[in-house]
Amino acid sequence: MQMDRDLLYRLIEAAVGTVDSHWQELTALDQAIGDGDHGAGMKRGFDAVMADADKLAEQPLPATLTAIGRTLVMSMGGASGPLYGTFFMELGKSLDAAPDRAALNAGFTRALAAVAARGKSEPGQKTMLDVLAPVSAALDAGADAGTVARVAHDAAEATVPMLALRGRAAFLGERSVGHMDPGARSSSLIIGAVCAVLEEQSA
Amino acid sequence: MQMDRDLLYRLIEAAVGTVDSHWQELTALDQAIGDGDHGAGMKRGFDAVMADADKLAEQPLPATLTAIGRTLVMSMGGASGPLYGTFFMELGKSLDAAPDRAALNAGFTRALAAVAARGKSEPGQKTMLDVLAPVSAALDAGADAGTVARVAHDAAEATVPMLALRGRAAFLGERSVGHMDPGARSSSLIIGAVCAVLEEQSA
Amino acid sequence: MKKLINDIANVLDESLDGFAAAHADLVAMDPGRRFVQRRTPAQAKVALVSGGGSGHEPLHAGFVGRGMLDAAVPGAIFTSPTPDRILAAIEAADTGAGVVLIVKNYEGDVMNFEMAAEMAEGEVARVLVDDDVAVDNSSYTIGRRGVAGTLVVEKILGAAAEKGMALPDLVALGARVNAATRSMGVALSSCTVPAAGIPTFQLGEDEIEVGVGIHGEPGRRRAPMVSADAIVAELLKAILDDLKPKAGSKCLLFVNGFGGTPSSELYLVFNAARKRLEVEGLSVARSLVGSYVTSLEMAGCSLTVTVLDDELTALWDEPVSTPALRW
Amino acid sequence: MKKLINDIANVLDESLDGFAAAHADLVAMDPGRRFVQRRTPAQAKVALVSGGGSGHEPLHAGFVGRGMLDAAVPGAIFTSPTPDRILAAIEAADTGAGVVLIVKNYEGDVMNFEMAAEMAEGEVARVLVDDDVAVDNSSYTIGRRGVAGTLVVEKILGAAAEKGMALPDLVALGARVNAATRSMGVALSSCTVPAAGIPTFQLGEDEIEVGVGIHGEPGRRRAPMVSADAIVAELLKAILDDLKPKAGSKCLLFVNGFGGTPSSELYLVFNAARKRLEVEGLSVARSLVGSYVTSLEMAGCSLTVTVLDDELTALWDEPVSTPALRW
Ligand SMILES: Nc1ncnc2c1ncn2[C@@H]1O[C@H](COP(=O)(O)OP(=O)(O)O)[C@@H](O)[C@H]1O
Ligand SMILES: Nc1ncnc2c1ncn2[C@@H]1O[C@H](COP(=O)(O)OP(=O)(O)O)[C@@H](O)[C@H]1O
Ligand SMILES: [Mg+2]
Ligand SMILES: [Mg+2]
Ligand SMILES: [Mg+2]
Ligand SMILES: [Mg+2]
Repeated sequence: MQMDRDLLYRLIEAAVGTVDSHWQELTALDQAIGDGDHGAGMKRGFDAVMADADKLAEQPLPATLTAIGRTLVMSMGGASGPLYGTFFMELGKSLDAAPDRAALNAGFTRALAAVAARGKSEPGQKTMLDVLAPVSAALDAGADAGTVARVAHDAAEATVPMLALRGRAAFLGERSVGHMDPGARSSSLIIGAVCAVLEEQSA
Repeated sequence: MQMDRDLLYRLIEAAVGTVDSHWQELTALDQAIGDGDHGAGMKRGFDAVMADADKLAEQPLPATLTAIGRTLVMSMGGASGPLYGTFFMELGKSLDAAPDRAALNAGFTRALAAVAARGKSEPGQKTMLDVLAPVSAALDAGADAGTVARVAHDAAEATVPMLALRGRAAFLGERSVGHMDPGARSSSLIIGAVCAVLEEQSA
Repeated sequence: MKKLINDIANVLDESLDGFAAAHADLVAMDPGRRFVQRRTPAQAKVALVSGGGSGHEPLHAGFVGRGMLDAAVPGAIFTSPTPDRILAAIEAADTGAGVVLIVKNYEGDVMNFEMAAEMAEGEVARVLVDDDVAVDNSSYTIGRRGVAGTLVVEKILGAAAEKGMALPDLVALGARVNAATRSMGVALSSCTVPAAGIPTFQLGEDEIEVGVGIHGEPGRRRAPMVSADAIVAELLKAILDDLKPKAGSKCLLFVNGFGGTPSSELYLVFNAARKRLEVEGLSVARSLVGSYVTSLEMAGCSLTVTVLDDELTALWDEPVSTPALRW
Repeated sequence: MKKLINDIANVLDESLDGFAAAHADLVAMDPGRRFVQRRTPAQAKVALVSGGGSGHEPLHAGFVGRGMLDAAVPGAIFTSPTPDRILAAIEAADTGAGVVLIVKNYEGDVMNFEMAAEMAEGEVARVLVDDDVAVDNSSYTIGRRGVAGTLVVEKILGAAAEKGMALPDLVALGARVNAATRSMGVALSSCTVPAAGIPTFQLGEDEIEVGVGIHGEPGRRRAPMVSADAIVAELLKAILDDLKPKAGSKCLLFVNGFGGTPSSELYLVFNAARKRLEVEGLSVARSLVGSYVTSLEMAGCSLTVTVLDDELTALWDEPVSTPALRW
C-alpha cells in the first residue's frame, strides 16, 4: 500500500474526527462502569495528534505511527493512554514505509500483543483487546476494509454482556455486566474511521 | 409573704414545668433570629434546678434563689445562662427570708438592674429586659399576680416589631424585625407560671 | 441529617474523647470533660485560655499546646461554655503569672468568660476578637463577630507568652493583632446542628450566603453563585475597605474552610486571593490554608487578612506544637 | 455543581498554583507544572516519587518534604499522570542513589509509572499499594485498590529513606508496610468531578455506600444509614478479617476524611474505632485523624489499620516536614 502524505493526513483526520464527535458517548460509557474520564482522555490525546498532523503526515509511515503513539502516551494519562500509545508505537516499530498487506497484518498482530503485554491482559476480559483481537483475526483472514469495520463494531457490541476482569470496571465485579466497554468502543470507532478512508481510497 | 417549703417547691415546679413544655417553641423562636439553642439551654438549666428541687425548697428563700441562679449559670451557657443566673442570684442577695411586697418589688428592681449590667443592655433592645422591665413597673404599681402575668405576656408579644440591638439577633439588623425575642418569651413563660401559683395560693 | 454520629446527646462527648485519645501525646482532657489542657503544662509563663461553643473544630482545643493555648473550654454545640468550666480551666492553667482569656465577641462568650474571671483568684485579663467585617460595627450595636481571625490572635499571643511576655503586654499585643486582622466568609451550603436535626438555613442550588457567620448566621446578602474570583473580590473588598492597609504592607493571608470544602478548592481560592492582594499593592508574606475555624459541615470558606510588622511576623514564625497547627 | 472554582478547564492548575504559593517554604513546583518537589532537594539518599490522579488532596503533593516524598506528580482529576511528567520528576529527584516509585494499584497508574521507569536512566524500583479490602482480591482480577494506606507507606518509607536505607531494602520495607495495612471506606455523599458537572453517583437521604473507592467507585453495597458505631463495626470487621492481626498487636489507627466531613465527626469515628479495636484485643499505639486522602468534596471517611512493630513505630515517629503532615 502506498502511503502518500495526503492519505496519511486523511487517516489521521478521520481518527481524530471520530474521537471528537464521540467523546461524550465515551464519557458516558466510562461513567457507567469506570470513572468517566475516557472521553476527555481520548479527546485530549487525539487533539494533540491533530495539532501536529501536518508535520506527522510528512514523515515516513513508521515515524508517523511512532510519533502518534508518543503523543498519545504523553497527553492522555489513565489506562488508555499507555495502551493506545503502545499500540501505535509498536505498529511504528513493526512496519516499514510501504507495507504490503501481509506486513500490515503482522504489524497489527505485534501491536495487539504489545498492548496485551502492557495491560497484562488478554481477550475475553472486556477491554479494548476484545475489539483489537477479532480485527487482527479478520485482517489475517483477508477481510476487506468494510468487513474489518463491521467486525470491530460488532466486537465492541459483544463486550456488553461480558464480565470485566481488567480495567477499572473489574472492581465492579458482576455489576460490570450489561454495559459496553468504553475502550472497546473507542477502538471500534477509530478502526471504523480508518477503514472508511481506506475503502474510499481503494474505490 | 410567708415562703414555706411547700410553696417554694410548687413555684420551682411551675417554672420548670413551663420551660419543659415550651422548650421546642423557644428553639423555634431562636432558630428564626438566633442560633436555635435557647430551648435546649433553658431545658438543661431548669431540669438541673428540678433535680435539686427537694433540697432547694428546704432552704431559706435567699439561699434557694441564689442556688437556683448558680445552677442556671453552671448548666446553661450561652447568653441566657449568665443573664438568668444573675437575675436569681441578685434576687437571692436582695431578699430576706420573708420579704414583704415592698421588699419583693425592690428586689425585682435590683435583679433587673443586675441583668442589664451583666448584658450591658437596656429595655428597648428586643431582649428579655423588655419583659422584665414592664413587669418590674407593674409590681411597683401594685399589680396583682394575674395582672403581672398579663403584662409579661403582652410585653413578650410587643418584642415582635422591635429591632434587635443586643443579643445574637442584633447581627441580623432589620431582618430581626417581625419575630418574637426568645428570651422575652422564656421570661414571660416563667413569670406567668410563678404568678399562677401565687394567685392560687392567695385565692 | 446524615452524620457520622451515634446518640445525638453524646455527639460532643464522643468527639472530644476521640480528640483527646488521638492527641494524647500533646493534650490531656480534664476528667470531667470541662476543658482540654496541655499534656505537660507550661511553667512560669502567663497562661492563655480560650473556648466557646463547639462545632468550630479544631478551634479551640486543636490549638492547645506549646506555642499556643494552655487550655481550651468547649461548650455545647454553638453555645458558650459555662463559667465553672472556664474557671476550672483558668485554675488549672494559671502558674501564678496570670491568665489571658481569648474571647470571641459574642455576648454569651463575653458574659460567661467575664463571670469566670470575676470568680477567679489570680490575675485574669481578656483579649476580645471581633474580626468579621460582614456585620455592621456601629457603636450602638454589639459590634462585630469573632471568627477565623481568632486563630491568628491565639497563635501570635501563644508565641509571645511562650517567650515570657508579661500579662499587660500580652493584652496590648492581642488588641493590636485583632486590630490588624479582618475576615469575611461565604457559605455554599448550610450546617445542621445535630440537636436541631434540620439545616440552619436553606440555600438554592445556585445560591450562596455572602458574609455568613461561623454558626451559619446570615451575612450581608443571599446572592447567586459566581466564580471563585468574583467571590474573592467581594470578600477582599469588604476586608480591605475596613482594614485600610498602607500600600506595600506585608500581610498574612489565611483561607479558612468551613468544614465541607476540600483543600483543593481552598488552595484555588488562596491563589485567587493572593493575586488580588498583589494587585491591591499588598504582599502576601505568610499564608495559611485549611479548615481551622469551621461551622460543622458547612461548605464554604472565609478569608482573613492580618497586616504584619516584623514583630508579628517573627511571632507567627515561632514554633508551635498543637494537634491542629504545628511547625 | 456548586464549587469554589473559576473555569473548569483550569481548576487543577489554579489549585496547584495556590498550593505551591502557600507552601513555598517547603515545596517548589516545576515550571511546567509537571511535578512538585522539595524546596531544598535532598542529597545522597534514595529518592521517593509518588503521584496519581488529582482530587485526593493533600495526597500526594502535600506529602512532599523532609521525611516523606521527594517529588509528587499530579495527573488530571482522577486520571493517572503521563509518563513524561513522571520521568521528569524521577530525573529531578534522583541524586544518583536511585528512585523508588510509590504507586497505587490502578492499572492507569501502574502502566504510566512503568513506562516512565522504562524510560529512566538511573535505577528505579516500585512499591505497589493495594490496601482497600472493599474490593475482591481474587487472583484472576486486578486485585485491590490503593487508598488511604498510601499515606502510611509514604510516611514510613520517607523516614527510612531519610535515614539512608538502601533501595532494595526500601522496596522490601514498602511491601512489608503495605502487607501490614488494610483500609475500607464509606460514603455519605457523592463527589462531583468538575469536568463531568454532575455527581458521580446518587445516594438517597438515608443511604450510604459501604466500601466506596476514593474516586467514588461503588463498594460492597448500598446500605441504609446507621450509627457511627455500626459503620465502624462493619469497616473494622472487613479489615480485621483480612488483616488477621495477632492478638495483642500494636497498631496505627488512621481515620481519613473524604473531603466533605468535618474533623469533629472524624474524631467521633476515631473514638468508636479505637474502642472497638481494644475489644478485639488490639492496642492503638499510634493514631492519625484528618482528611488526607480525599475524593474531592465527598462526605464520608475510611479507616486504615497498620499492624506496627518496633521498626515501623520508630519510623512513623521520625520527624516529617511537609505541607500536610508535620511533626
Ligand atoms: N489492562 C488492560 N488491558 C487492556 N485494556 C485495558 C486495560 N485496562 C483498561 N483498559 C481499557 O482502557 C479503558 C479505560 O480507559 P481510561 O478511562 O482511560 O482508564 P482509567 O481506568 O485509568 O480511567 C477500558 O475501557 C479498557 O478498554
Ligand atoms: N445583652 C443582653 N441583654 C439582655 N438579654 C440578652 C442579651 N443578649 C441576649 N439576651 C437574651 O438572651 C436570649 C438568647 O439566649 P441564648 O439563645 O441562650 O443566647 P445565645 O445567643 O448565646 O445563643 C435573647 O433572646 C435575649 O432575650
Ligand atoms: Mg476512565
Ligand atoms: Mg441562642
Ligand atoms: Mg448559642
Ligand atoms: Mg481515570
